[in-house]
Amino acid sequence: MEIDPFIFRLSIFILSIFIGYYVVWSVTPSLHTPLMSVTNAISSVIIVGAIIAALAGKTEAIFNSSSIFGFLAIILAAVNIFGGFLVTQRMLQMYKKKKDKK
Amino acid sequence: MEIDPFIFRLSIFILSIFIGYYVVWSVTPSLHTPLMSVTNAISSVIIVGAIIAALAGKTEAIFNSSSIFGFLAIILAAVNIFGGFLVTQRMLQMYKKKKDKK
Amino acid sequence: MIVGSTKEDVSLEKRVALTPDSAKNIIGLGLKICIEKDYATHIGIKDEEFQKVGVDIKSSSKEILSSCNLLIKVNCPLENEITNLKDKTIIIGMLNPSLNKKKLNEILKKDIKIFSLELLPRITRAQSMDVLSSQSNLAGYRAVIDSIFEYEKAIPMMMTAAGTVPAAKVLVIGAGVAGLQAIATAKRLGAIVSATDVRSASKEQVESLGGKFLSVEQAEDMETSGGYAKEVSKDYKKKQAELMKQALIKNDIVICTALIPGKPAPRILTEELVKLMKPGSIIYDLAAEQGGNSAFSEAGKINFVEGVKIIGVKNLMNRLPLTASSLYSKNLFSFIRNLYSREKKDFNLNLEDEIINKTMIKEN
Amino acid sequence: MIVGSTKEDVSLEKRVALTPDSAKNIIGLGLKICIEKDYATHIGIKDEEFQKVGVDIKSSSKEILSSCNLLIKVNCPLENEITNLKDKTIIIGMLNPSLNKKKLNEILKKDIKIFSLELLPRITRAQSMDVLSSQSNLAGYRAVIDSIFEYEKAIPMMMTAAGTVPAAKVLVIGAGVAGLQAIATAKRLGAIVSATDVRSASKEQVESLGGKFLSVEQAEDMETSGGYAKEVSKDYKKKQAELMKQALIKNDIVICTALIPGKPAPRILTEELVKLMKPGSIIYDLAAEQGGNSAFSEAGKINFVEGVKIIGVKNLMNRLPLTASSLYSKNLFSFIRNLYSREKKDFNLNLEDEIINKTMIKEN
Amino acid sequence: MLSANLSAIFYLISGILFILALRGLSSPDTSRQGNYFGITGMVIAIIVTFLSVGNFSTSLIYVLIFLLIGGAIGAFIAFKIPMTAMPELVAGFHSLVGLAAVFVAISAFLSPEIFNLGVTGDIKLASLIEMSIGAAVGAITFSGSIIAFLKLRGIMSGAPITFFGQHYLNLLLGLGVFALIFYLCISQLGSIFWILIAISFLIGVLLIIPIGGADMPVVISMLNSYSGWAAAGIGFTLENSALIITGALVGSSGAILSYIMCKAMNRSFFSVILGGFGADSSKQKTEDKKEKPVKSGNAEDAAFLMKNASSVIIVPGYGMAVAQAQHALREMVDKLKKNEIKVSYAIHPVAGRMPGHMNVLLAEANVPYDEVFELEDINNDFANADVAFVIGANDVTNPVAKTDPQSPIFGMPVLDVEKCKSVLFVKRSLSPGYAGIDNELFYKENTLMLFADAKKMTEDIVKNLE
Amino acid sequence: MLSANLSAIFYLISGILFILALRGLSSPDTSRQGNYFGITGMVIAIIVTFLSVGNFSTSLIYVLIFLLIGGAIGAFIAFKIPMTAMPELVAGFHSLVGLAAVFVAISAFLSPEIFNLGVTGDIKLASLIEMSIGAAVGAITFSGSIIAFLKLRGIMSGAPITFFGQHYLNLLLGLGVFALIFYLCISQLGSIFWILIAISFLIGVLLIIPIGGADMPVVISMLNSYSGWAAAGIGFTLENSALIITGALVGSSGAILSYIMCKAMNRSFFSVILGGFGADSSKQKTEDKKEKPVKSGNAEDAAFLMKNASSVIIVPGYGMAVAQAQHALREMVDKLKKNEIKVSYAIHPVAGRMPGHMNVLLAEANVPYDEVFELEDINNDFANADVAFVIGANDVTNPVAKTDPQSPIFGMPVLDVEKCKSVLFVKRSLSPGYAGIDNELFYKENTLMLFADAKKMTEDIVKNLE
Ligand SMILES: NC(=O)c1ccc[n+]([C@@H]2O[C@H](COP(=O)([O-])OP(=O)(O)OC[C@H]3O[C@@H](n4cnc5c(N)ncnc54)[C@H](OP(=O)(O)O)[C@@H]3O)[C@@H](O)[C@H]2O)c1
Ligand SMILES: NC(=O)c1ccc[n+]([C@@H]2O[C@H](COP(=O)([O-])OP(=O)(O)OC[C@H]3O[C@@H](n4cnc5c(N)ncnc54)[C@H](OP(=O)(O)O)[C@@H]3O)[C@@H](O)[C@H]2O)c1
Ligand SMILES: NC(=O)c1ccc[n+]([C@@H]2O[C@H](COP(=O)([O-])OP(=O)(O)OC[C@H]3O[C@@H](n4cnc5c(N)ncnc54)[C@H](O)[C@@H]3O)[C@@H](O)[C@H]2O)c1
Ligand SMILES: NC(=O)c1ccc[n+]([C@@H]2O[C@H](COP(=O)([O-])OP(=O)(O)OC[C@H]3O[C@@H](n4cnc5c(N)ncnc54)[C@H](O)[C@@H]3O)[C@@H](O)[C@H]2O)c1
Repeated sequence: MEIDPFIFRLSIFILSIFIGYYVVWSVTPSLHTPLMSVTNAISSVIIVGAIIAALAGKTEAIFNSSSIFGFLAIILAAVNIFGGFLVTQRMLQMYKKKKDKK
Repeated sequence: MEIDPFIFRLSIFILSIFIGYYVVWSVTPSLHTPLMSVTNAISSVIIVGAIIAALAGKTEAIFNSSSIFGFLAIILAAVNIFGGFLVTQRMLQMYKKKKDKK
Repeated sequence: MIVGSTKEDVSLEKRVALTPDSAKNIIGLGLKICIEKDYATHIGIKDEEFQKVGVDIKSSSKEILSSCNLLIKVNCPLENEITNLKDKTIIIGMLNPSLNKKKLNEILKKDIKIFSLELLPRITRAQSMDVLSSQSNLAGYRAVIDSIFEYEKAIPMMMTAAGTVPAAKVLVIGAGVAGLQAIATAKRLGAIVSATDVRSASKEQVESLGGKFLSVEQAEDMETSGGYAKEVSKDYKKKQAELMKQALIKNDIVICTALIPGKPAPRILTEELVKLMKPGSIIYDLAAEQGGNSAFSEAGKINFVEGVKIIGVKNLMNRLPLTASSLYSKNLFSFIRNLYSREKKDFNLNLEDEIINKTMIKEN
Repeated sequence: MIVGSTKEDVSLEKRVALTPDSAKNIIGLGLKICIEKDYATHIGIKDEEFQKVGVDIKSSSKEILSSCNLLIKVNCPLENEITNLKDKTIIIGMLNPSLNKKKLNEILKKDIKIFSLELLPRITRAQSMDVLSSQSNLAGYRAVIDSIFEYEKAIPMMMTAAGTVPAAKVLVIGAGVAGLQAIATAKRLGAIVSATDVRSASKEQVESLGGKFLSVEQAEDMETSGGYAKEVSKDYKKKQAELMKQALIKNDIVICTALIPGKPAPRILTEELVKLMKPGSIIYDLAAEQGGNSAFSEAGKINFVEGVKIIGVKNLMNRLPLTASSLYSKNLFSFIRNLYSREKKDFNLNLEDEIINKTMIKEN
Repeated sequence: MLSANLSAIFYLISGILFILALRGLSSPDTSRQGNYFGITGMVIAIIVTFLSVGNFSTSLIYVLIFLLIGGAIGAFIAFKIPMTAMPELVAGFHSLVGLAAVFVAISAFLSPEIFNLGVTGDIKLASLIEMSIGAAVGAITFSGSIIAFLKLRGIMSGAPITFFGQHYLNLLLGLGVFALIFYLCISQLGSIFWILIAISFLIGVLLIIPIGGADMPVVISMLNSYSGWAAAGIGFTLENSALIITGALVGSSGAILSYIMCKAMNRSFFSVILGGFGADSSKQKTEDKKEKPVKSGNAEDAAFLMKNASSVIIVPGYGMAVAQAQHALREMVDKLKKNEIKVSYAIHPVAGRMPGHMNVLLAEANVPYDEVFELEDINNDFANADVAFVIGANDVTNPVAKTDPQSPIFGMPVLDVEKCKSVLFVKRSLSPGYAGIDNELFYKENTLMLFADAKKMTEDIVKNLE
Repeated sequence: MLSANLSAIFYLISGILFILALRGLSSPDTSRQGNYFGITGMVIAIIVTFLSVGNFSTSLIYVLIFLLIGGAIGAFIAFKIPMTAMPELVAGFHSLVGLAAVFVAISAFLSPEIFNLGVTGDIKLASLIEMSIGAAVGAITFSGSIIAFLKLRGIMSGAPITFFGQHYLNLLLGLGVFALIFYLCISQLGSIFWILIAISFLIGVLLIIPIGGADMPVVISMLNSYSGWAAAGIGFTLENSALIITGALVGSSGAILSYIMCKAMNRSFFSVILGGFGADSSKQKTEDKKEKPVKSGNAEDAAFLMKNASSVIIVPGYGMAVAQAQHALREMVDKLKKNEIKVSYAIHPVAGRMPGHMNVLLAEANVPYDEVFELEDINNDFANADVAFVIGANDVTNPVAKTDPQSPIFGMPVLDVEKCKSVLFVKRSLSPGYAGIDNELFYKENTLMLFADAKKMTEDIVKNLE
C-alpha cells in the first residue's frame, strides 16, 4: 500500500503555493520591486535541471544534442542568478543608505 | 533511487509549519478567540488515528486492548469536533448579528 | 411659598437674578414667583416673556418685598428695600459679605436668613450652584475680548502679500477658572498663550488647553485642600518676579486673574515690571476690585504708563449681562432646589447640609 | 531723491504712511526720507526709532513739502499742505479720488503726479501693493472683534455646570477679502458661521474656512473678469431677500461687507429684514461709508432698532492703527520699488506699466 | 476500499481545507465561511478514513455510536456554555485532544501490526520514536490543559504556584523523557512506554501550575500548539498526511499566536512558556490589580467593537484635553461615520477643568455643534447605544454619584454610560480622576479598559478602523 | 555521490531558504538578510545537484565554465544597469528563465533516459505532460518577457497593439496547446513537441502586445509568476522538490503580487492579465495625459520618500483649505517628526484666497508658530531639503513667475520648491490654480504627482507612515 511519490510532490506543490500567497501579502509595498527581482533570481533554480541535463549524459560525448541544451540553459540561468541577486543587493543597499543618513 | 516517503512527509510537515505561521499573522486580533477555538476543533483530526485504531483490528474481537483505546479516543475527539466547530459558529454568529443590525 | 425678585440698581448692575428659563424651573418646583415691572427690559427681556411662564408682575418693589418668602437678588438689597423686608424672609444672592457687613448685619436683626452664594463650598454637589465658577468663567472670556478690543494690533498671525503680521503674545497670570477660560479664548483667536500659577496642578490644566506654562522653579505647591491658592513666601515672590521679567518683555497682553480667597489679590506686577512692557501693550487686571495684581491698576479705570494700557476691571459682567444672568439664574435655581422641600412645601434650612450651612451668613 | 511724509490729521486718521521698517527698506533703495516731528508718537512709535534707521526728522510740514520729490500719505493731503506743495512732486496715497475730486484737481493744476493706490489693478504682480486687500483683511478681522465686543452674550458654546451657553450664530454678507477674514475670525472664536455672496467662486472659499455658504438658488455668477461683483438683477434681489429672511431670524451677529466697485454698496438688509432679528442682535456694517448694506446703518453711528444694534463703521482702521500702518507702509514700499529706477536714480513713470498707468490720477 | 493514493489525495484535500479554514478567520466577513471549510475538511477526513480502512463490520457501528455519543456531548456543551466561559472551554477541549493522541499512540504501541509499524516488540524505529513523541506531547497537553481549565474555572486558585527547584525539576523530567524514549527504542519495553506517559502527565502539570491567571490566554494558545505537535507526531506514525499537515498547522499557528499575544500584553514569550519564570511578575501584577479583575483590550478590539456598532456615544473628559486627543478623536469619528455609524458627543457640564473645556477643544477640532449634546439631552440615549467611548473622562461617569450618599460626588448628575452595551474607557491606568475616588465602572462586565495615552490610543484605533 | 534521500533533504532546505528569502522582504530591515538566504539556497541547490549527479568528469569543468560565463555577464549587467532601468531589467531576466526552462524541457525530451523518464519514444505519460507544460509555459514566459522588455526599453512602442479577433486567436491558440499536448502523449512524436514550443512562443507575444505601457509592472510580475510555474513543471518532470517548491512559491507570489498591484492601481486584474481587454482603457489614458508625461505616485510612495528624508518642507495652498486637510496634515507632520525628520511649513504670502488663509487653518490644527515660515525666511532652505510636500498649492510654486515676463503671474515671488531633491504635489488633477496657468513643475524629473483629494491623500500617507 505504498503511496505514489507524485502525490507527495503534489502536496508539496500545493503547500508551497499557499506559502507564496502569504509571503507576498506580508511584504511592504515599498519593497515590491526588490521582491520582484528576488523572486526572479530565485526562479533560476531551474539551473538544477540545466546541470542535470548537461552533466548526466555519457562522459564520452560531452556535447550531445541534449546536453547542449543543458549547457545553454546553464548560461541563461547563471546570468539570471548572478544578475538577479546582485541587482537586488544594489537596490536594498540604496534603501539602507537613505536610512543611515539620518 | 527512490526517495524515502518520510522525507516527503518531512517536507510537508515543514511547509505546513510555514503556512501556520503566516496564517496566524494575517488574522485580525479581534478574531483570536474564534481562531483558537477553530484550531482546537481542527486538531481533533486525531480522530483519523482513533478510527484506524478502533477499526483495524480483527473483526472477531471488537474490543481488544488496542481498539478500546481507539474507541475512547473517538469519543474524546468527537466531543471536540462537534463542540469546537459549534462553539466557533456561535461566536462568529455573534459577530455577524451586530453587523446585520445596521 | 412665593419667590420674589426686585430690580437691581441698573446703573451699576445689569445682570438679573431671574430669567424666564429658570423662572419656569422654579415654578416647576411648586413655587410662585413675582417680580418687579420692567425687571429685565434693559437687557432685552420683556415682561411678557416672564408672564408667559407664569410669573406675576408687580408694579412696585414694595409689593414684592412684603409678600415674598424668598427674595433672590444679584447684589445686596438696596437700602430702601431693606426697610421694606418682612420677617422670616430668606434672601439669596451674591451679597459680598465682607464688603456689605454693615448692611447685612442690619438685615440679620430682623428674623431673616441670608445666603450668600460666594461662600459655597467647592464640593462636587455644589458645582451647579457655583456662582464663582459660572461668573469667573465668563469673566475670563470677556477679559480677552475686551483686551483685544483695546489692543491696537491684530492678534492672529497672518502671512500676507503686504508682509507678516506676527501673532500677539498673551500672558495669563493665575490659571483658575477665569484664567483657563482666558487662555482658551486667546488661543482660539490665534495668540501665543502662556500662563503661570502657584498651584502645580494648573500646569497640566494650562497645557490641556494648548497654553504654555511658566513655572516658578523649585516651588512648593501652593494649593489649599479646598483647591484655592495660599499666599506665597518672599522667596517665591522673588523668583516669580524674575520669571515675570522675562515674560513681560515678550508679551503683548497680560491678563491678571490671580486671587487668594479672603485676602487682597497678590501684587504680582510691580511698577518696574509694568514699565518693562513694550508701548502699546495691555494689562487687563481682573483682580482690580480685590486690589489688583498689577501696579497702576484701578478698578473701573484705564491708566497709561509709558505706553502701556493698564485696564482695571469693574463690573465686568455688565458687558455680558445676558449670558451672565442666565448662568447666575440657573445657579440660583439649583440652590433653591436644594433648599426647598417639595413634601413639606417649605424651605428646609437643614444645617447639616454643608451647602446650606456654609453659605448662610451668621451675625458677627 | 527725497521721500517725505507729513502727519495726518490725527483726530481722523491714526494710521501713518511710514513705519521704521519700511523706512529702512525705502532707504535701502537708495532714497532719502524726511518726516515731520512726532510723526507717529500717537501710536507709540517714537521719532528715535525712525532716526535709528536713517530718517531725517523735520520740525514742520512745510520744510518737508518744500524739499521732497515724493510725498507719501495715508489720506489726501490737507488743505494747507496743498498750498505748500512744490512742482514736480509725486504723491502716493489712498486718496479716494471719487470723494476728493476737487482737491485732487486742484493739486493736478501744479505739475504734480498723483497715484492713488485704491486704483491698483488686481493682477498678481500688484498683490504686494494692494492696499485694498491689506486693509480689508484687517477690517474683516476687526469687524468681528468689535461686534463681539458689543454683543452682550458670549460667542462660543460652553456646556457648564450652570447650563449650556449656546454658540452665537454669525452671518457674513459678502465674502470678499474682508468677509473671508471675518468668517475665519468668527469661526475661530467658536461661532457658527454662514456667509453669502453673489460670486459663485466664493462658495468654495467660504467652505475652505469652515463656514457654511448660503447660496441664492439658480443664480448666475455675478463675477466680473476683474474678480469683483456686478450689480444684481431684481429677481436675484428678491431671492436673496427670501434667503436673508430665513437667515436673519436665526443669526445673532451680521457682518456686512458687500461692495460693488464704483457703485454705492448694495442694500441687502431692508428695514423689514432688520426688524426680523432678535433683540440684542448686532448688525455690523463695514459698507456704511459706501452707503451701507443694511437699513438704519449710518457711518460712525450706532443705531438701535427694536433691540437690534446697527453699527455703521467709519475709519475702522483707527482701531488697529499699528498693524494697518505697517501693512499699508509695506504696500507703499512695494509701489515705490516698482516706480523708482536705481540705475537712473529717479522715478520712472513708465505708463506702459499697467500698475503705474492705472493708479495715476488724470485730471477730469 | 479506497486505494492508498486516492485516500492520500483526499487527506491532502482535507488538509488544504483546514488551511482555508484558518485563512477565513483573517476577516470577520469570511470567518464563518472558514468555519465551514474546517467542518468540510473534518468530514472528508473521517469518511476517507472509514473507506480506506474498509472494515465495514459491526465495529463500524460501534465507531459510529461512539462518534455520536461524543458528538452529542460536544454539541451539548457548545450550546450550553455561556460565552464568557470561552477560555476555559477551549482549555477543556484541548485536554481531550491531548488524551486522544495519547490513546491512539497507546493503541499503536499495543498493536503495531494494524498500523503497519512492525510487530509488538519490534516496532520500526522511526515509528517508535514518532509515537512516543506523540504520546508524550499528548500527555503534556492533556494534563496541562486540565490545570489551565481548573485555574480558569476558579476551581484551582489562579495564583501561580511555585516552589524551590521547580525549574531544575522540570529540566530533569524533560531530560528524563528523552532518556526514556532512547531506552524504549533499544528495549521496546512496554513498561517504559507507560512510564514515559506518566512522566509526561506530570510535566504538563508542572509546566502550568506556576503560570498566573493573567497569562492563561497565552497558555491556552500554547497548549493548542502542543496538541498540534502531538497530532503531527501521530501523523508521522500513521503515515497520514492529513494529520501531518493539520498538526503542523495547528502547532505552528498556536505557537505564533501565543507569541503575538505575549507581545500585545508586553510579556516575555519565554518566561510565559517556560512557566515558572513568569511567576515573579505575575505575582506583582495581581497585587497591583487590587484584586478586582478588569478587562483590558487594545486598539484593535476597540475598533472592532465600534465598527460593528450602529451607534456610538463619545464621552470626552479631562484626559482628552491633557492628551490633546481632540483631533485624533475627530478623525476617528469621521471614520465611524463613513461606516454609517451614528456618533454623538456627550458633554458633561463639569467635564474637564474649566466650564466649557470640552467645547473649546471640540470646536478646535471642528466637531459640528449639532453632534454635541449636553447631559440632559443625551443621557437617555445611552441605553440604546451600542458603545460608549469614554476618552479621558472618569468622575463624570462614576455611578457612585447616584448610589452612595457618602461619596464626595454624590448628587452630581452623571452620564449613564454603563447603560450602553459596551463601554470603552480610554485612560492610562486605573487611577482616579479629580475627585480622587475609584470608579466601579472599570470592573463591570461590559467595560473594556483601553490603557494608553488618549491620543495614542485614538490614533491606533483610527488605524484599525480601515 | 549523494544519496537520493540526502539530496532530497538538501533540496528541501534550499526550498526553505527561498521561502525565508521572500519573507525577509517583508520589512526593509530584514530585506538584505533575505537576499542572503536566497543566495545560500541557490548555492546549496547547485552544489547538491553537482554531488547528486556525481559525474566529476571533464563535463563538470565545462559546466563550471558556462556557469561562470553566465555569472560574469549577469554580474556585469547588474553593476552597469542604472537603477531607473530596473523594470526592463527584470523583464529581460525573466525571458532568460523562461528560455532556460524550455531548454531543460527539450533536453529531457531528447534524452529522457538520463532523467529516468523512460526512453525516447516512450516517455512516461506523467513526465511527458509535465515537461510539455513546463516547455509551453517557459516559452510563453520567454517571448512575453521579450516583448515587455522591448516595450519598456522604448524599442517597441508602449502603446497597446490590438487587432480584430485577437481574443479569439488567443483562445484558439490556447486550445491548440492543449490539443497538441494531448496528441503528443498519444504519439510521442518529436515534431509535435517542437510545434508546441513554437505556438507557445507565439502566444507569449500575442499576450503581451495588447498591454499598454502603464500596466507593464503588473505584466512583469505576472511573467514572473509564469516563470515560476514553468520551473514547477520542470520540477515535477525531474522529480526535484527544490524546483517544485520554488516554482510554486514564485508562481503564486508573482500572481498575487500582480493582483495586489492591480488593486493598488485600481485596474481589473483579469483585463490586465488577459491582455487585450486592457486596451481600451489604456488608450484613453494616454489621451488624457496631454502628451507631457507626469510621474504619478500613491500614498505609499510618498510615505516612503518622506520617511527616508531628513528634512521636509510643507507648502500648503488653497487646495488644503478646500479639502480641510489641515488636521490630517498636522498628524502627518507629527508622524514625521517622530521619525526625527525636520519639518517646516513654508507659507507663501498669497497662498489661499485671503490674506493669512493658511495661518488660520494651521493655527486651528495647532501647528506651532515656530514651524511656520514666510517666503523670504524659508526660500533658501528648499535647496537643502529632501522633500517639498506641496499640498493643494499651485500658483505659488510656479517657476514661470520667475522666468516668463508674458505670464500673468510674472514678478510674483514664488517658493523655490523645485530645488528640493523631490517634490510631491498633492492635487486632484493637472488643472491649473487661481491664475489659470499650467505649472511646468508637474512634469519635472524630480516631481511626483499625488492625484487625490488633499485630505484623503494625507490620511493615506499617515497610514503608510507607520
Ligand atoms: N469643568 C469644571 O469647571 C471643573 C473645574 C474643576 C474641577 N472639575 C472636576 O473635574 C472632574 C472632571 O471629570 P472628568 O471625567 O472630565 O475628568 P476626571 O474625572 O478628572 O478624569 C480624567 C481622567 O483622564 C485620565 N487621563 C489623564 N490624562 C490622560 C491622558 N493623557 N490620556 C488618557 N487618559 C488621561 C485620567 O486617568 P489616568 O491617569 O488613568 O490616565 C483621569 O482619570 C470632575 O470631578 C469635576 O468636578 C471640573
Ligand atoms: N491670498 C490671497 O489673498 C489671495 C486672494 C485672491 C487670490 N489669490 C490667488 O490665489 C492663488 C493662491 O495660490 P495657491 O497655490 O494657494 O492656490 P492655487 O494656485 O489656486 O492652487 C490650488 C490648487 O489646489 C488644488 N485643489 C483644490 N481643491 C483641492 C482638494 N480638495 N484636494 C487637493 N487639491 C485641491 C487645485 O488643483 P486640482 O483642481 O487639480 O485639485 C489647485 O490647483 C494665487 O494665484 C493668488 O494670487 C490669493
Ligand atoms: N470642585 C469643583 O467643582 C470646582 C469648581 C470650580 C473651580 N474649582 C477649582 O478651584 C480652584 C480655584 O479656582 P478659582 O478660579 O476660583 O480661583 P481664584 O479665583 O481664587 O484664583 C485664581 C487663580 O489665581 C491663582 N493665584 C493665586 N495667587 C497667585 C500668585 N501669587 N501667582 C500666580 N497665581 C496665583 C490661583 O492659584 C488660582 O488658580 C481651581 O483649582 C479650580 O479648578 C473646583
Ligand atoms: N488677484 C488678486 O491677487 C486678488 C487680490 C485680492 C482680492 N482678489 C479678489 O477680488 C475679489 C473681490 O474682493 P474684494 O474683497 O476686494 O471685493 P469687494 O470689497 O469689492 O466686495 C466684497 C464682496 O461683496 C460681494 N458682493 C457684492 N455685491 C453683493 C451682493 N449684492 N450680495 C452679496 N455679496 C455681494 C462681492 O462679491 C465681494 O465678494 C475676490 O474674488 C478676491 O479673491 C484678488
